[in-house]
Amino acid sequence: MDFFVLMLAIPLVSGALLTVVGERDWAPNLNIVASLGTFLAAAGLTAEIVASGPRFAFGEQFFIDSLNVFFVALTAFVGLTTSIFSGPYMRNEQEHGRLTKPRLRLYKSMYQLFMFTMLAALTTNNLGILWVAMEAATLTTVLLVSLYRTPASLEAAWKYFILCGVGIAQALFGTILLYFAAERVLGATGNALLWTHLVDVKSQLEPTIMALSFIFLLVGYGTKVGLAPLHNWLPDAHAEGPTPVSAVLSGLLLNVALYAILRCKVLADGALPAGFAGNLMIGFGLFTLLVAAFFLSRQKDVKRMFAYSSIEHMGLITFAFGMGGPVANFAGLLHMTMHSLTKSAIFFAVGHATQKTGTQLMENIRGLIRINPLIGWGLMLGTLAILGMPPFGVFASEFMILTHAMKHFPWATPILLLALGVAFASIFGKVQPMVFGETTAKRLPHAPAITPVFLHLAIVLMLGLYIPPYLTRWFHEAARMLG
Amino acid sequence: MISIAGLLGQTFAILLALVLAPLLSGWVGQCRAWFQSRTAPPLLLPYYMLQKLFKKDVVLAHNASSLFRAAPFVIFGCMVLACAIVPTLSTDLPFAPAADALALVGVFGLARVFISLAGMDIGTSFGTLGGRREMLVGFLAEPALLMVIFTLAMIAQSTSLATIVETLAHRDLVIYPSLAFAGVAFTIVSLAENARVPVDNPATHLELTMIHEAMILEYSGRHLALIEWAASLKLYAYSCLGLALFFPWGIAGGDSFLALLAAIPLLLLKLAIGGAILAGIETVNAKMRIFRAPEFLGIAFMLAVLGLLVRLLLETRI
Amino acid sequence: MPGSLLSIDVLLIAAAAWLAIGLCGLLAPRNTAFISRLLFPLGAVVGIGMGVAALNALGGDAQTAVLVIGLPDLPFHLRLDNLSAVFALLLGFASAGISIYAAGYFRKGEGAAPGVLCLEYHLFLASMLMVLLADDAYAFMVAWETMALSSFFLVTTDHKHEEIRRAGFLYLLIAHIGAIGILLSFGVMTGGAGDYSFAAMRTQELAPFWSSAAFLLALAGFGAKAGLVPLHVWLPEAHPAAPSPVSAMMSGVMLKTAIYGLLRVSFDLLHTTIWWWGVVALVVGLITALFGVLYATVQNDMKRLLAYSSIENIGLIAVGIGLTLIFHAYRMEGLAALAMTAVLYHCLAHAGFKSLLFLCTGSVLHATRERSLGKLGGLIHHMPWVAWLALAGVIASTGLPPLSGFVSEWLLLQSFLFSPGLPHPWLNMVVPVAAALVVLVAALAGFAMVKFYGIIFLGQMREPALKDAHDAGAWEKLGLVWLALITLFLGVMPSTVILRIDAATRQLLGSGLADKLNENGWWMLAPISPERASYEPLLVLVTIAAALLMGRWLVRHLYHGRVRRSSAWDCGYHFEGPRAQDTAEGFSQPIRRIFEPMFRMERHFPAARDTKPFYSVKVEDHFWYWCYLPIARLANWISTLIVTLQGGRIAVYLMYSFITLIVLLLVARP
Amino acid sequence: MTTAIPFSAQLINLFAAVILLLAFAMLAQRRMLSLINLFALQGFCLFLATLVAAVTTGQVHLYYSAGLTLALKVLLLPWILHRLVRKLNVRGEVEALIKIPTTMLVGIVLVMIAFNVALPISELSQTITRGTLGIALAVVMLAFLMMITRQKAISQVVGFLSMENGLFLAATSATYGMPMVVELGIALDVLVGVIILGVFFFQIRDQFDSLDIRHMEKLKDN
Repeated sequence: MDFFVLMLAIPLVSGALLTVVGERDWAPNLNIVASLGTFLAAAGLTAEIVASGPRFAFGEQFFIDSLNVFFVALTAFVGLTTSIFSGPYMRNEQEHGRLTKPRLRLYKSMYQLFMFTMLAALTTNNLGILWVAMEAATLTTVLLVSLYRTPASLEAAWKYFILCGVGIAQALFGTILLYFAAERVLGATGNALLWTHLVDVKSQLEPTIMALSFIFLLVGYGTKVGLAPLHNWLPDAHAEGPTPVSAVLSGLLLNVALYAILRCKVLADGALPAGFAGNLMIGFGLFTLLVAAFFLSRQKDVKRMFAYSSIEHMGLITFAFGMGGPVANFAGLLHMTMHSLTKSAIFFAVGHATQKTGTQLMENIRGLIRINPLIGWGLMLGTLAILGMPPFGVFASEFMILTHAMKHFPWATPILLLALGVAFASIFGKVQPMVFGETTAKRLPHAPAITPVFLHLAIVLMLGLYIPPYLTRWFHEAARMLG
Repeated sequence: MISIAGLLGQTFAILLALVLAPLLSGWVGQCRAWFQSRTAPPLLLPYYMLQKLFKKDVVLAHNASSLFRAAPFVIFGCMVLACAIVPTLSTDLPFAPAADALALVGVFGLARVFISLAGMDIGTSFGTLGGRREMLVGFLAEPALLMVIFTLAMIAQSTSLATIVETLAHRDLVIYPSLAFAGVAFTIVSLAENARVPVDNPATHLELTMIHEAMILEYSGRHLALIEWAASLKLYAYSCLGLALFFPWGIAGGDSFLALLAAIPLLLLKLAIGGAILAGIETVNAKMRIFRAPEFLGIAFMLAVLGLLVRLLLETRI
Repeated sequence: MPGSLLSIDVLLIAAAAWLAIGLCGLLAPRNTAFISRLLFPLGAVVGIGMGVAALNALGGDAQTAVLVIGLPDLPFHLRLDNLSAVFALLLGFASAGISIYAAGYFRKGEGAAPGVLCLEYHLFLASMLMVLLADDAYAFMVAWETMALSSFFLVTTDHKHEEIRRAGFLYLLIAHIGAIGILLSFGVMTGGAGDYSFAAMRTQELAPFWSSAAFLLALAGFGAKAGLVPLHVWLPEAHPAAPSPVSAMMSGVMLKTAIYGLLRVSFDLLHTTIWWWGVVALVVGLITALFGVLYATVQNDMKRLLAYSSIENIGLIAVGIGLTLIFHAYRMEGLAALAMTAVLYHCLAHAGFKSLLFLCTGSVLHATRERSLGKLGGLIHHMPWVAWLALAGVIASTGLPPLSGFVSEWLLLQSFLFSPGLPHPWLNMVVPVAAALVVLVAALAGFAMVKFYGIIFLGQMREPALKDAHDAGAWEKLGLVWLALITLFLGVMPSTVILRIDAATRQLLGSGLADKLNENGWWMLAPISPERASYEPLLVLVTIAAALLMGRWLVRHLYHGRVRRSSAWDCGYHFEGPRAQDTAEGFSQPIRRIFEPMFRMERHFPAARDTKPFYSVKVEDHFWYWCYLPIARLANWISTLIVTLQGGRIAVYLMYSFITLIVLLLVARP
Repeated sequence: MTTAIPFSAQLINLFAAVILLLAFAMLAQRRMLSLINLFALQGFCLFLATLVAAVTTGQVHLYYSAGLTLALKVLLLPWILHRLVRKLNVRGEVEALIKIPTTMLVGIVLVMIAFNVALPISELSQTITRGTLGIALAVVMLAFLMMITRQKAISQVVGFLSMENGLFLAATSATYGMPMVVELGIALDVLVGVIILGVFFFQIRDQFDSLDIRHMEKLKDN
C-alpha cells in the first residue's frame, strides 16, 4: 500500500478506533503503535521522496516535495516520541486523580486526530484544505488543552479557541483573496487554489490583491505561530494543557502554522516586489523575539516560561525566513528542526519534573538532579541547548542566522543579540536552581520515559556537530524552493 | 669573558662589603650620638655585637617553624648578592650581568618578603604587626626606588648598574634636573628601607612605632646576628647604590688594579660623609606616626615619577 | 616528516583521548578508585604527551586539518601554528600537574559523582585544546562555549549551596555575553564576505573603523572571559566556588585561552594595528591590575584572594598586550617583540604558579575544611610539603627573583623602559606613568601574597581543630611538585624557554628576540644587549644559595649549632593566644585605609560592653553598584512594561490582533 | 464599466448591503435572543445572495453552497444557539464593554477603512458583484469589533459566526465560490466548532457559574 495513504490513514483510523476502545488497558499501547506506524509510513514516504522526487496524491489535492516531506518526517517523529512519553505520564496523572478514564480516551483519540490534521495540513496541495486542516487542528487541540477541566484550563482553552479561531478566519479571508487573484489567471476551476498551479503563475498574480492576501494570511497563520502581538493564547494554552500537548503544540503546531506562511510567502514573493513579504516577516520576527525575551524574566510557571521561549524562537525563525535566500532559509529550516526536537525534549523533562514535585511553580521545584539525575540532566542540557549553547544544534542554526543577519541586516544584529542575551539570563537563572540544590521531589508510581528526552537531545547534539550530507542536500533543496 | 682580575675584584668587593657594613652602622650610630650630645658608643660596637650574638645559644619559640630558621640565611644571602651587584669600587664586576637594577630591587623585595614572613611565623601580636607594616612600607618604597632607577636608566639607556654608573661617571658636565627629583626620592626610600627615622627607629622597642624590630623580636643568637648583619649590609648597599648613582666619580672603570686601589679611600670618604648626613637627618627629624609613612613614601613615589616625566619633557633632546 | 604523525594529529588524538577518558568516567560513575587512580593519571599522561607534541611543533610551519564535522558549508578547520603551540604547551604541562593532583583530590561523597566530574573535567580540557586549534569562527565558538559549559558544570559541582549556584550562573551569563562579543567581532572581521574561516579573515582588508570595531568587540569578548574590569565580577565568585583543581585549571589555563584569542584577533586576523588600540588595552589592563591587586589584599577568603590576584595578573598581561600593540603600530618591532615575549612568558608563568597556589588551597581545604583566612594559621607545622611548595608559588606570584613571575615582570618593565622614542608626545608621557603603576601593582601583590601565606601557613593556629590537619597525599604532592618545578624552571631558564616560544612572537610580529638571545649564553637573559639589560637568574639563585649555605656552614663551624626552645618572647607580654595575632582583616587594614575610596565597605564594630566583641569588615565591589545593578534594574523595568501586554482580558487580546491587522492594511503597501 | 449594472448584480449588492446593515444591528443589539435572530437573518440574506449568484452564473456548486448556508447558518446554528441560551439561561441583557454609540462610531470608521482597502481590488474584479468584497471585509471587521466589545461568551461566538458570514459572502459573492471541497471543509469545521463550543459552554458554566468572560482573566503575567 501507498506510504502516503498509510501515513494519513493510520492516525485517522486509530483516532476513530480510540474513541471507541480508548478506555481499555492496552489503549496507550495502541496509541504508541499507531504513532509508530505513522512514523514508519512517514519514513517510507521520506525515503521515497528523497529517492524519486516530488509526487502527487489523490489527484492533485496532495503534493509531497522535499520541503514538506522534511516537516512530515519531523512531525511523525516527534509524534512518536511524545506518544511514548505520554504513556507513563498520563498513567501518573490518572493515579494522581487529575484525569479520569473517559478523559484519557478523549486524549488518545484527539491526539491521533491532531496528528492526522497536522500531516494533512503539511501534505495538502490545496491552500483551502490547508486552511481546513489548520482549523481542525485548532479544534482538536482545544479539547486537549481543556482536558483537565479546571477553571484555568478552560480559560486557556477558551482564549485559545477564540483567538485562534479569529486568527484563522483572517487566514481564510487571505485564502479567499488569493483565490480571487488566482482565478483571474487560472480561471474559476478547482485548480485555482492548488499550490503547484499557483506557483507556476505566481508572477502573473495581481500585486495589490496578493499584498492584501498575504497580510491576512500572515496575521491569520501568524496568530497560530505565536507572533507578537498575536501570541496571547500561546502561553496560556501551553501552561494549562497536559504536558504532552504542550510538547506537540510547541514542537509541531507552531511549525505547521509557519509552514503555511512559508507556502504563501513563496507565492507573495513571486507576485510582489522583492522584500515586501520578507520585510513584514522580519518586522514581526524581531518584535516577537524582543517581546518574548522580556516576558521570560517575569515567569513563575515553568511551562509558561518555555512557552514564551517557543514564541521567542518562532520570532527568530520568522526573522530568518523573512531574510530569505538559501542560507537564511536553510538556517530557518534547521532552527525549526532543532527547536521542535529540543523544546519537546524540554517539555518531556519538565513534565516529569512537575509530576514529581506536584507543582508547575518554578520556585517550588528544586534539586531535580538529586532525585532523578537523568531528568535533571535532561532539563539542564535541554535548556542549555535551547538557549543556543554549543555544541548543540540550536547554536548551529543561530550562528547561521546571526551571521547572515550581520551580513545583510546589520541593524538587526543588536536586537537579536539583546533578545538572546536577555532570554539566556532569564531562563537559565530560573532553571539552574530547579536542577541543582536540595530537592523537594518525590517518587512516582510509574517510572518516567527518559528515552525520548535523550533521543531528542542526542539528535540535536549530533546535528550541532555534524549534519549528514544527505540531510544537507535535502535542506538545501527545501531552502531553494523557498526562494 | 670573565677575567681573573674581575673575579678578584668581585670577591674583594664582597669581602669589603661584609667587613665595612657593620662599620658603617657603627659610624652612623656614633655620629648620631655626637649630634645628640650623647656619649658615643664605640665605632666597633656592631662587631662586638655580632661576635656576642654568634656565640650565644639560639632560643626558639615553641611555635617556630623551619621557615623561621631558614629566613635569616636567605636574607643574608640576598644582601650579599645585592652588595655584589652594586658597583662600589669598580664597574667591572663579573656578577653585574647577573642582575640589573630591576633585579636588584627584586632581590631586596625577596629579602623583605622573607623577613615579613618570619615576623609572622611565631604568631605573636608584634610579629604580624611588624610584617604588615614592613609590607606597607615596601609596597610604596619599592615602586619609588624603581622609578628612580627608571629615570637613571633612561639617561643611560640601560638598566645595568655598571653601564649606568659608567655613563654617569664619564660624561661631560650636563645638568640633569631629573636627577634632583630622583635624588630626593632615593633618599626618602633609603630612609624607609633601612628602618631609619622618620619612618622607623632602629633603636626602639616601642610597639606603637616599631617596624623592623617588631619582626625580629623573636630572633636570638646567630639568627639575630645574621639579621643584624644583613641589615647593615642593606644600609651599605643602599649607601653605595646612592653614591654610585648620584656621585659616581672615582669608581674604577676597567680592571686596572691601581684604579681599584685608588677607589677605596674615595669610597670610605664618601661613605663617611653619607653616614654623617644620615645621622644628621635622623637627628633633626622626629619619628612619624605610622600612617604618615605612606604619605611620606607616596611623596617619594610622586617625586620619582615627576623626575621621570621631567626627564622626558626637558632632557630627551639633549 | 613525511609518513609520520604530524603534531596537529597528535594534538587531535590528545583531544579525542581526553574525550574518551571523560566518557569512560560514565562507565562507572561512582567507582572512585577507577576514576581517580586510572582515568585522571591517564589524562595527565595525555597532557604531557600533548605538551611535548606542542613543543615539537614550535618553530615549524603551520599545520592545518579539516574535520568532517561542523556546518555543511563550514566544516571544522583546524590549524596548529606557533601561537597555538605555545598555548597548547601551556595547557599540556599545566593540566598534567593539575590532573595528577586531581587524582588524589576528588573523593567519595563530595558533590557530584566522580564519573560525571571526570567527564566534565576532560571535556573541559579537550574543548580548551580545540579552542587553540580552531581555525574558523564556528569551530572556535563551539569549542569556546563547550569550554564555558563544561567549566560551568565543574564550578557548580557542589551545587547544594546557594552562593555556588549564583556564582555559576553569573559565570555562565558573563561568558555567554562575552561569546556574543566574540561572535560579533568575527562577524565584523569577515567584512561582509560571509566566509567565517580564519583564513578568509586574514585576507580581508577592513576599513579602520571596522578594524577598530572588531578589536574592541574582541577585547570586550575575550576580556569577559579573562576577567578584565568591568567584566571581572564572575571571577571572584566562580573561582572560590569550584573545586580546587578546577579553580586551578580555570585560573591557570582557561584565562589564558582568552588571552590567546585576543592575541589571535589583534595580531593575526587583523593585520592592521592602530596605536590607540594599545592605549585602550593598556589603560584597561592597568585599571584591572590595580583593581585586582587592591581587592586581593583585602580578601578574607583564600580562594577569593587568589581569584583577585588572577585578575591582577590578567591586567598585567593586558598591559603587555597594549604595549605590544603600541609598538607594533609604530613599527618598533624589536620592542614589540620584547613586550610580546613578556606577555607570553607571563601567561606561562601564571599558569604555573597560580595553578600551584590554587592546588595548595585545595589541600588546605581538604585538611581543614576551612576557606576563611580568619580560621586558619600555623599550617606549616602540619603540612610542611604544601607550605613549602606554596612558598614557591607565593614568591613567583609576587614577582621576585629567582622564580618565574619575576622574569615576565622584568621583561615587561624592560619594554616600558625603552619606550621613549614613540613618535607621539602624549604617549611618551603616559607610558612611564603606566610603568609606575605596574610597579606599584607588583609591590602590592607582595602585600597580598605575604598576607595569603603568612595568615594560612604561619603563626599560631587560630582554631583548635587545625591540629588535625594532615599533609597532602602522594598524588597531590606529585602534582604540586610538578607545578613547582615548572615555576622554578621558568624562573631560572628564561633564555631556553624564550628561544622556544620566540617562534610565536616572530609569527605574530615578524621579529623576535632569538637572535639577540643566541648571541649570549643560555644562562643569560639579555633581550637587547648585555650592556643595556641582563638577568641571569641561575647565577642569582646560586649566589643566594651559596651565601646561605656558606653562611650556615661557617656559623656552625666557627661557633656552634645549639638551639633551645622556649615560649615566645613578645616583648614580655603573655597573652599569647592565637587571638593576639593579626586577623586577615587586620593585616589588610592599612590598604583599606589608604585606598578607602576604592572599596565599598561594610564594617561591624564591637560595642563598648560586648561580651564577645568582634570586628568584621565586608568589602564589596563598586562595579556591582555602578554597572550591573543599573542594567538589571533597566531590564526589569522594561519587562514590567512589556508584561502588561499579557493582561488576561481576551477582549484586549482581540484588540491587539485587530489593531495589528488594521495597521498593516493601512500601512503596508507593496 | 460603461454598461449599467445588471439586475442580478444589483440584487446581490442589495443583499450585501442588508448583511452590512444587519452587522451594524448586531453590534447595537443588547439582547441575546435578538442577537441570534439577527444572525439567522444575516445568514438568510447570505443564502439569498448566494442563490442569486448561482442563478446568474449557473455554477452548480454555488447551489450547494446556498443550500449549505441555509441549512447551517439559518437553521441549524441559530437553533443550537437558541437551545444553549435557554439551557444555560443567559437571556439577560448583553452589556457591552464599550458604550454602544461609541461602538457604532468606530464601526463606521471601520467600514470606511474596509471600503478603502477593498477599492483597488474591486476595480480589478471582473465579476458582476465587485462591490461586495468591500462589504464582506466590512462585515468581518464589524464582527471582529463585536467580539472585542462583548463580554458574554455566547455573544462572542455569535460574533465569530458573523465573521464567518462575512467570509462566506466574500467567497461566494465576490469570487463566485471557492472549490467545493474547500467549502465543505469550512462548513464542517464551523459545525464541529459550534458543537465543541456548546459542550464548552456547559463546562464553563460549571466552573465559573456564569458565561461572563470577565471571570476568565486569571491567566496573566502582570
